Amino acid sequence: MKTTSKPTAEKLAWMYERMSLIRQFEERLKWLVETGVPVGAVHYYIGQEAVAAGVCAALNADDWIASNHRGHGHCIAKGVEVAPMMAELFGKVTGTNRGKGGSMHITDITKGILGVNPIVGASVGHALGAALSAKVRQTTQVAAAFFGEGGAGIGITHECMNMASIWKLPVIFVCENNGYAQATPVEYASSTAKISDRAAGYNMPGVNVDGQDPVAVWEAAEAAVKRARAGEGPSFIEAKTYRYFGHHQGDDTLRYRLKEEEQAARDRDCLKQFRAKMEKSGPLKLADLDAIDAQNKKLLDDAVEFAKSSPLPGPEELYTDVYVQAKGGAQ
Amino acid sequence: MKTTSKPTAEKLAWMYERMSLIRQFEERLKWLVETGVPVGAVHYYIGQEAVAAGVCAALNADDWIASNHRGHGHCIAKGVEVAPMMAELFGKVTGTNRGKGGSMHITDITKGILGVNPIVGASVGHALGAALSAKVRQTTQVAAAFFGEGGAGIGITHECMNMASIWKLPVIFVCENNGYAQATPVEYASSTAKISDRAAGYNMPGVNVDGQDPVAVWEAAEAAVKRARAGEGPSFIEAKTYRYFGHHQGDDTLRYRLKEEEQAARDRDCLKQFRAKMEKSGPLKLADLDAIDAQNKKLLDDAVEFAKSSPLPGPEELYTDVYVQAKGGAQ
Amino acid sequence: MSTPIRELSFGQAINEALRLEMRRDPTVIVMGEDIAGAAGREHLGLSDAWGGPMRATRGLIKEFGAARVIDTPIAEMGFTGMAVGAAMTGLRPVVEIMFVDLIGVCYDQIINQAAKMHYMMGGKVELPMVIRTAYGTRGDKRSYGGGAAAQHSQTLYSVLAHIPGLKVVVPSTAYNAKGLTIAAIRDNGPVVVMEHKFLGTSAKGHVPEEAYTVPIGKCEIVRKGKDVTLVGIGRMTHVCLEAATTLAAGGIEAEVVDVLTINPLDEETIIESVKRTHRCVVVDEDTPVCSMARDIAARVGEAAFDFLDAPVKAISSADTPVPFAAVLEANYTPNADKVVAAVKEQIG
Amino acid sequence: MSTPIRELSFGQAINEALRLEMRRDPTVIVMGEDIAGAAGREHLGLSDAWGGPMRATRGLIKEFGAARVIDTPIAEMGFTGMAVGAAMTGLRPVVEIMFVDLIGVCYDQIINQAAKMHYMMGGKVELPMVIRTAYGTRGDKRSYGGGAAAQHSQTLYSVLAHIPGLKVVVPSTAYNAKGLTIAAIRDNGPVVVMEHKFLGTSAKGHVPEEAYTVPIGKCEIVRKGKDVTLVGIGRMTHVCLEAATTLAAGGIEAEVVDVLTINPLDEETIIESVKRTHRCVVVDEDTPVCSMARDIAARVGEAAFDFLDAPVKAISSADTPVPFAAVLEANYTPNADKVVAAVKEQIG
Ligand SMILES: Cc1ncc(C[n+]2csc(CCOP(=O)(O)OP(=O)(O)O)c2C)c(N)n1
Ligand SMILES: Cc1ncc(C[n+]2csc(CCOP(=O)(O)OP(=O)(O)O)c2C)c(N)n1
Ligand SMILES: [Mg+2]
Ligand SMILES: [Mg+2]
Repeated sequence: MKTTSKPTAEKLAWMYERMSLIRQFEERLKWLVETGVPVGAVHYYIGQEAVAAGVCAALNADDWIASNHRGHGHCIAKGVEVAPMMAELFGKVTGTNRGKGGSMHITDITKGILGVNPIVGASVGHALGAALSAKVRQTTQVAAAFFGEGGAGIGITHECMNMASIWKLPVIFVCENNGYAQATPVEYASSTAKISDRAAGYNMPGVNVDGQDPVAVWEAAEAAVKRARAGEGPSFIEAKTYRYFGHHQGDDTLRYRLKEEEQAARDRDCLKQFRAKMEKSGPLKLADLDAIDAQNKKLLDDAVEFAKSSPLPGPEELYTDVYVQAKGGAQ
Repeated sequence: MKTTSKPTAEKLAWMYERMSLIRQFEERLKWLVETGVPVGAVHYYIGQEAVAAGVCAALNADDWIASNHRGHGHCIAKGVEVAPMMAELFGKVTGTNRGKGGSMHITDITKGILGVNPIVGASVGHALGAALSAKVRQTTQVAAAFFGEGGAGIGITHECMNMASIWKLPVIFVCENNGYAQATPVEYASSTAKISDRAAGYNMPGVNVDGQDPVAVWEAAEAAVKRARAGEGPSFIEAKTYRYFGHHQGDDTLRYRLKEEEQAARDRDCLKQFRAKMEKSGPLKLADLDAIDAQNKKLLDDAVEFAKSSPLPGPEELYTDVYVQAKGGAQ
Repeated sequence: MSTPIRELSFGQAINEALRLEMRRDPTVIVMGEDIAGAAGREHLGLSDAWGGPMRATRGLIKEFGAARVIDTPIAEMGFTGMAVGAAMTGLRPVVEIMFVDLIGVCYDQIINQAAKMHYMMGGKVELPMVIRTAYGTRGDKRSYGGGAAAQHSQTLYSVLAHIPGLKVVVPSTAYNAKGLTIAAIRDNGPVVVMEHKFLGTSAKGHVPEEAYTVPIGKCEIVRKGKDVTLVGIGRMTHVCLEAATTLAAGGIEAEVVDVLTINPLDEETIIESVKRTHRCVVVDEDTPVCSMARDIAARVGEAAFDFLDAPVKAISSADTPVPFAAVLEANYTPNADKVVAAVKEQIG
Repeated sequence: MSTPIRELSFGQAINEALRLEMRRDPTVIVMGEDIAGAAGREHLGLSDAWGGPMRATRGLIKEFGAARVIDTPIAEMGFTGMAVGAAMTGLRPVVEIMFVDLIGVCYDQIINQAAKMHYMMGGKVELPMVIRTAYGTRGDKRSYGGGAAAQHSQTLYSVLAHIPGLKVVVPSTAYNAKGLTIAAIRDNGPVVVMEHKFLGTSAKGHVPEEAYTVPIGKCEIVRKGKDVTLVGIGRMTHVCLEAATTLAAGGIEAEVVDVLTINPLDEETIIESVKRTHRCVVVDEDTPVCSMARDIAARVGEAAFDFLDAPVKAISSADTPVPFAAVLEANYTPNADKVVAAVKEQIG
């Protein structure tokens, strides 16, 4: 399933730009939370940036992704703007979801996002549906489903893998194995050492890639996308990764893992490694990367400002958009 | 996973006796249905007898089974008496479930049956629970879950296989692959040629046996039971079999399969093959088998008589046993 | 020369609704277990071998092919989720959940995903999807040995009507089944269509050949009367009509309202009727606790308080699982006798 | 020298209930996601690292070990089914479904399996199993940016109370949480215990050290009054008490009934109270359609018809999904102001 093509400098810059933007978004958010800005329940993506960036680097603008609860990174990688995202977390009417969804539902359907979704496994079905839609409408779109190694254990994931395979749907199952589902270690909860070993039971290719290396993820995703667009069906990618912080903003004791393990993961930080690689053998220069960081910082400054200054939803918003009003569609 | 022990003559006779009793029960039932006796929705087990008999031949009286909608055979193999079973189908108060359950809920908990259960996949969870119970209470009991190849595709089956494996629970997954889920052929609905290939994805042994040969099924079950009792965990057995008639009593056109296929299956009939084998090389004689058949016929005559002459439940039965009354247990 | 009136059964009417909408709009697809049957066996000359539990999808695959008439494996959560995703991305899926009892294995996708997606996303995504499902008891006192028992006979629509964002319609005749199904397919949000398994000939009737809609969110007064309002849902509407006939013989004129949509409920029509008749009996096939029967009774009790001459009476199925034995099932479901008795008690 | 009164929080009280019953009966086990945490890592010196969303199971693994305190993978349907099977075969499992919203992924095992098993099997099997689950909105007007939104804030108990065979209790204080949890564990049938996430200090109070039960199926009158009956469920009982205090300042004496068990409902206590006060307001945190609020209103409206001076008023959360923004969520949930206004309208 390996592809031989190498990422262009442009692709590399794009991936770094996204990883950097995700990292900065999450760090800014964490800082806001810790200084008392109330943003509801949030699940930081810090540490896993290479997975979202690598997968989305292989997707087109009109391809689809479905995301889980740990979804900020997926959204940013697929192109959601950080200002309305931040506004959403502040519960503002200018937010991606008009303040009605929050962190666990962020979406921008115009960017091909079927939604952040905190019911474990639920959005895997939505990705399958987007893939079916592409097939029925005879487009070449593909859909990627992001889920954790915890999400690999729930029934719907199994059902969707089977259906994707029998119908050869253009869908990519991206399992982000960050070692934990809340406080439950993967080696306890999963019966196989590698989650990707399960792919064979659905007659689809399964690969295990280094989730700290965006290029490795991108390569696997490229191959999967190619297969999907060719009508050959689904693929499974397990990306080994790590979340640096707690399951959610309130989980700060991390009493289920050892500090040494955390340090080892941080030593393999995706941004750090990427920078080191570029420094060593290019094609990007550190100065280029620094410029990207600076530009992203500015985006975040603006996003927070936008979020702060935006209005709250009016009281009537509680009652709007419960039912879809007749419009559009095949009426 | 092969075991070297051979079935004793006694074991063989037991298996034949059960297969014959199941066949006769179902044929009698079919005759009753066709002559207009109303017994609700029933799913005949005819053709699959060797699976239930082979698996239950490896189980002790205090082991557990969980059954699906096609459950008459499982119940008889595990020891439920045919008279109260028949009475249940007639909706009589002397039925296994006092006439409140019918075909799709027949059970006798004293015989180790967790119930026939028509929600596809549901009872796989119950078998897992019985296995957990054995483990917590530190008995050597095992539990077997019967489900179809259709049931292999639903989420709960996946969840239970994973949990059984991580906890090394004494449970046996018995997938009866009869080729169809209602009118859906297995080669359409399953992404793998063999359902048993999926077992590897749960780190448990998976075998594929001839479900028309009770000895082959028994051998596989013996090995699985041995492994389970030794605390080594679950096993997966796929038994290739065939249902001769429709999905349920109302499905008589069978427009989803070819007559040739049906005939080929009938040529491999479990009872016929068993008799031929015994005739050729023993240890049982055909006369022994005929005597068993005759004895079973008598049991069925009596069962129908019992069912017919038993009283219907009184009107108050509608309202009883909704809530468990305080009794027994750790009060 | 009189034009012969074309009569269809309930299932035929739904079949026609699906067929017409699939012709009209290529993005309409249908999916479910054995909605066609013999999937993948066209090369053997086998296909269209099942057609759903009520044969409502029979023949569709012949006209529209396997790309749009999709037999699924047994995986309700997965394929209902798939429909949600498909509805967000340009299709109008019609999903069949064989029996309503089976919502147990896909409830999340119905109540947390389909029902809430539009709201959670701030109104920025539409979700044109339909769930069709069969429900109900026979309850006709035929001396049947037994029915389908506790897990294949439920009504259960209360646990769907409870969910904001989900429209739930309960047709009672071939005519309104066709019109509501078409309306459901054309709706841009999720709609559940509850199809009773045992309407039999009571639902049969004239159905125009062309496509038409029956509006979602509107009750229909199916019999006028001045002494009491009988509110029926699905098959219970026929039970109410039967009771009304009996009552009429005794000089009591019952008005019968067919609810048709249980969420959002057209409470105005019901309340206005009760304000005229001063009495109300709601007849519901679901079990009583947190039921539509009590929901409607509470709304009427509050809004028509000053007009009521008697307490609003809610008649439900027994507060028990559905028993197997026919003798028990016959007492389980509301019937006309119970409705007549309730009215007589009210009028006294 | 006065004995210091021992006060526990809601979560601590439940923890104690579980601990005492596990000591008393070796067949009681608890299971769920991260009810302990760090599963399988004892050898690294790590364990008991989580304790459920409200820490109600914290510390149990230390005393009872991993054989009886079972962290599960994310597989609610599977492990709830496992509990059903375990309950049929000699154990008394206590299952934690982290949030009630998640019943969507295991509804079948709750409503079709656990609830109906005893009945379907003709009373021949017992099913001593408990499901604990957290529910509810904060609704406290804190200027929070947002809450947990549509899929992690629901109340949803109506769709459980609807099901015959399933007992559902909703404790409101540390005291009754302990007693109802113990009663639930000792019950030989399935019981759901609904634990509100945001009771905070309102639920804190004196809890005796020993085991005791609060009877399932009984309401409690928590404040006597003669002018109106306020019926509260869970956190809404505190909202009713707050409203009663306000009303008392204006000379209106409200009686407050804490429902405690929503199924089977102790309707007698409620109806008797209304017969005395002639007015009734039911306050429920769930959404209104097919709700407990309307269920109770309908029962009272029917049984106390001749005693009512005003229509029974049902107050529910908004008929919408739960919005994220705090400004919206604050208006979503019933509060004391709304209750006071309803009473004034009734008495007005
Ligand atoms: C069906 C369901 N069960 C449980 C939860 C609670 N929950 C939210 S996230 C989570 C852990 C998910 O782990 P994983 O899939 O590995 O993703 P990660 O958090 O590691 O990114 C759990 C148990 C839920 N939201 N949905
Ligand atoms: C969850 C669920 N989905 C669908 C059904 C309807 N149904 C009952 S049996 C059946 C087919 C089962 O096929 P399989 O598991 O292969 O068993 P078989 O009938 O072949 O013995 C279906 C679809 C059901 N009862 N439960
Ligand atoms: Mg994880
Ligand atoms: Mg089969």
